[in-house]
Amino acid sequence: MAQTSAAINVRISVQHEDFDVGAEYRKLCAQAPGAGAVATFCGLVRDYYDPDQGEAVRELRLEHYPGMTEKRIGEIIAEAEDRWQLLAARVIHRVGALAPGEQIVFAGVASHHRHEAFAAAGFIMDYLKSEAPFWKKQITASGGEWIATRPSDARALRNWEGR
Amino acid sequence: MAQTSAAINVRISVQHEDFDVGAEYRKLCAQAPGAGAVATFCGLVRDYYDPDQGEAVRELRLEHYPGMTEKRIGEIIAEAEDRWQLLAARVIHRVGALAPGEQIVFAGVASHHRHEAFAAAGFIMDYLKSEAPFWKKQITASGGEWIATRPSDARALRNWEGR
Amino acid sequence: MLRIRYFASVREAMGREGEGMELPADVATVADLIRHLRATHSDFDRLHANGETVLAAVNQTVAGPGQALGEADEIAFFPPMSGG
Amino acid sequence: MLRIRYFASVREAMGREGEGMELPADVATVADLIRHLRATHSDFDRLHANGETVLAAVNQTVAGPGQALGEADEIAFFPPMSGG
Repeated sequence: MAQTSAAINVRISVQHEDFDVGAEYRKLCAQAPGAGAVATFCGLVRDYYDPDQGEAVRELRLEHYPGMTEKRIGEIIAEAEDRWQLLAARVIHRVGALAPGEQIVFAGVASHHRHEAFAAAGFIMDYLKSEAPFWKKQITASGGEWIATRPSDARALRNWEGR
Repeated sequence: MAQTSAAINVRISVQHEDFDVGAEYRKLCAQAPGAGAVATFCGLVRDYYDPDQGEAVRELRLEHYPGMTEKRIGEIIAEAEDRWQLLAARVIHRVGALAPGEQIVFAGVASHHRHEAFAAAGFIMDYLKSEAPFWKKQITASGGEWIATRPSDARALRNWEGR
Repeated sequence: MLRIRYFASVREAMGREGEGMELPADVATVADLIRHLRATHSDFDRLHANGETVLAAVNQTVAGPGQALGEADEIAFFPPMSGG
Repeated sequence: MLRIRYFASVREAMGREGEGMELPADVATVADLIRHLRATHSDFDRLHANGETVLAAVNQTVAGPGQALGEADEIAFFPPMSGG
């Protein structure tokens, strides 16, 4: 599943398959000739989500709302384009069953200058966390539990709203 | 040239050779088992540095102060470690003659959470720009010119000092 | 026909992924539909009674309780999102 | 023996990468050395007269004008850094 913007190169994928960060970086460079800065972020499945619980995560199951997911991520990237001058953006989010250590999400941005690339990649990740329709269930020895939004994720959005 | 910190995996290189962002990303992941977040930044040689000048850059020549460069970058990473909980950090800075579009600098950070990884990578880049002893000379059709620090780079450091 | 979809913990509580429904005569908004579903589905009522946060999206955009609902709309119910 | 190194535009202006020097009797600080070099090297004097920003590092750490200098120190002069 991919969406394209006329203004800049935007590619969005929601997929079961793993992805190659190096290949994604090279594609961003190729799509943004003249770029001076490429920022990437990759999220990995941690082996715990609630440190107080103390139980190791065996598996993370990711569910999403097909259609709305791609739409909302496209809107988030468009909002980033309104704020910063971007040349290319790429988001990949995996769904299905993932083991600890596996790659779960990728956000990459090419821009003229580093502050724009960093800010846009951080912005996209913050909104992806709280506003794209994904849900995570962690499976431990004692069963499965849906992961609640963290208060720090809500605070992260308020920081952007203030700017 | 590499420097190692006992606390976390820190690797610093100043080199003529190009580097492979994908391979650097994979090494960061391998060095930081349990990491939830890996942020990377790659700077590329732009084909102009002063948009008002309007002249295309043919080549960028990078000079550095061997020894002091690695020392100062190590200090910058140590300052980032004081501020955020990091698992691994990698900085590569190229020197010598580079053509537009070539990779010039890489900063990658692995951490538990995304805000730490993003902040540390941004912090390292901001200080690298203004406090690591590198100098850039751009070569255009009309000759060579040393690139002055941009006022925005000095402002970037003041932002970190305020926190 | 209104298309209703359930995701994540709401899907599990409802025991189904969704359902189709002729728009009831007394349902004009998201809040009306929630009231209707609580009255007719004990599992949906229990979610709300337990104080779970249940969000709604109409035609794939997050919607508040006052949002109007039409015959051909798609409405989804789900817990707060947790991507990334 | 004091080791002096020049980088970037300072190196180009001086026409050399550095030099060794017995610490002059009247040089105790970075400011003293700058005064001494301006008096003995017209190229070094011209840089300062032109208002160029010249930074100094003593033993590979950026140093202010009051920093003390010793016999075995390494001192470098260079323009503001521009890495990345």
